[in-house]
Amino acid sequence: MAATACPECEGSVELAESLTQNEILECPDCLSELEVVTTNPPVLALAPEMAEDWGE
Amino acid sequence: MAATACPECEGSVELAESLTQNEILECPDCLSELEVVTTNPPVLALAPEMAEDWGE
Amino acid sequence: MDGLVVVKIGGASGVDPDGVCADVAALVRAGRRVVLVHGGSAAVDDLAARLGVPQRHLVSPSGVTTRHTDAATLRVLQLALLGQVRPAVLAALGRGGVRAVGLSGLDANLLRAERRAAVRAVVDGRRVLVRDDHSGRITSVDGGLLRLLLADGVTPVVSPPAVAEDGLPVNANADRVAAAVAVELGAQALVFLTAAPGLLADPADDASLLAEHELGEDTPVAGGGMAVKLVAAREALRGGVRSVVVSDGRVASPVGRALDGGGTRLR
Amino acid sequence: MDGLVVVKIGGASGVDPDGVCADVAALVRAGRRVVLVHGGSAAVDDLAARLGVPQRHLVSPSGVTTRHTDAATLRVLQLALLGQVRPAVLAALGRGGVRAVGLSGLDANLLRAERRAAVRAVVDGRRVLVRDDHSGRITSVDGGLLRLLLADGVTPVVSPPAVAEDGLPVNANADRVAAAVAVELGAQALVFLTAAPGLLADPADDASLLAEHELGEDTPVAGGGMAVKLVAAREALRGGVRSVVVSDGRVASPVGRALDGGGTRLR
Ligand SMILES: [Zn+2]
Ligand SMILES: [Zn+2]
Repeated sequence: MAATACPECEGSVELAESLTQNEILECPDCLSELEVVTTNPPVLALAPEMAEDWGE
Repeated sequence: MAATACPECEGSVELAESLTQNEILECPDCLSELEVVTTNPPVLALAPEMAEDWGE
Repeated sequence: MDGLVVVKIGGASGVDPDGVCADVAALVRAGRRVVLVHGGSAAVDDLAARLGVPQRHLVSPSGVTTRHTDAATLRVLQLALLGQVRPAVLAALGRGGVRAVGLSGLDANLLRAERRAAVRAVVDGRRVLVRDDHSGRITSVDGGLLRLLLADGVTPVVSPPAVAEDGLPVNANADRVAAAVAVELGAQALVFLTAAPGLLADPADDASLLAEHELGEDTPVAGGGMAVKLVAAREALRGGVRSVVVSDGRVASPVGRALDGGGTRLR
Repeated sequence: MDGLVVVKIGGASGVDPDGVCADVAALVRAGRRVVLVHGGSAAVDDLAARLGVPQRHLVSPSGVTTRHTDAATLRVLQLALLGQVRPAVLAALGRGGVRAVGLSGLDANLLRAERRAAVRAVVDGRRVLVRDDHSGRITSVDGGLLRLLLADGVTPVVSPPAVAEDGLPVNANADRVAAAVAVELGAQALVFLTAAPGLLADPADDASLLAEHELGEDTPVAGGGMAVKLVAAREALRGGVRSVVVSDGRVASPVGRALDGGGTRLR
């Protein structure tokens, strides 16, 4: 399983075989939410913080 | 060629082999505009008078 | 605004807009001031199918499902709401003798919204950020335009979309639009007409209608459209609207009945 | 209304609505009062093709061609004009800082029309009465609603359809809607923006632009949309509109240019 560095704490984040664009992962070290910005090569960025707000 | 009576003057109006619904004919006697209201049997009625008024 | 009623009619099948419009017309003739707000998800789905525009839905991490408004769907939504549902409502009101004027968020920027630039959703079991969603949350309503028209005897008919900071349209939930309009105008009552008798203790039993429901209590029916209605109801109540009712849109005189104690009053 | 300009923008390809809206926005910011009227036949044709609704045309006994607005086409027309063309115009004006409000004939019965219950046409060489055409001739414009909005600083954007005696929508030619609005409001000027420099002595030669043209003289170009514009221009002039201009909608500042002597002034 591949891994890459957390952009927040530089800890190691393991990556599944198949990544999806815009998927959200959690850093096991700092618990940051990370967005998959590109899949090949895998690049992670801190996901924007947002309140959940729904309704069509 | 078939013929039918003009609803206005009761003169004879000749009918083409193939009539079209809502077609306009002219009575040769009284010059009324006549609308084909049904085709089988052919029934004629006085066409409504209207100014031409166009524009999409 | 004293005696003003905001009525939200849905797009669900079963609710007859002509019947609602006839009832609204009777209220207006009797001197009530009314603002009508409509959605039209069934019309959007139908037109999307005719145009071959695939419809996707987003499931929030907490399980709420909403329409994924991508660029093509936003165009279909405007076609269906502004070019089909609203003209039918306006014509029905006009036949009832009501001077009704349709307004969407694009008219004089009536409804301003903050676009959700990224929406957290669960797709195929994975948490993702959806970045092509053109929907947003209402941030302000131009009450001045509505008051100008109401004072002239006009009944406004308000539709999504709203307009975002960049001047482009964004989808907005019509229930929450209705709540925002009711709050801005200081409405006396906000009525949500649905294809159900109101809030039911047992969703399978129409006879289990709750006459009242305190928001924050365990909500018996949290699924689908009702959940968003409860969110909108809370916004309206917090904003000072005295009476918020979810009531049956399928009966005769649906608005009159809702104002006379029909349906479920939310607190 | 002193200084009021009614601007008709067409749906023909080549005229950029964003450019026109930016120009209108500049005029409004400079203190001009403007009413915009739009059609959108290209958008109707396009949407009809996408929805598989066949489009037919009627040829009058004297050779004028118009759209046959059967029931399905009337629905497509409302979708395209009210759900696509108008929202784009409103959004463009909003981005230019203009408070614009869209109104069709269905809004407070703004545009009343007499439906043509039967239209004389030539089909396959035969004279017939077409009885399923949903179009009509404007009989009145509710100037009160337009004046209310204009006095509040709002720029009305007016679209077909109109509403018939039975409260149902009917197609109405947007050029003639513009003329009727200009007459009702006592507009100072009526500007028709087209995808041509104006009226040309030789249709093949853009340099043959006529600066002025007296209606009733032999009209050099009687074909297609220009013929109806001349009918509409006559209605406006007879109704007291001082300046009626057909001008190029494809250039920069198209309205400003038309008001400054561009295009063809009709008398
Ligand atoms: Zn980390
Ligand atoms: Zn005869």
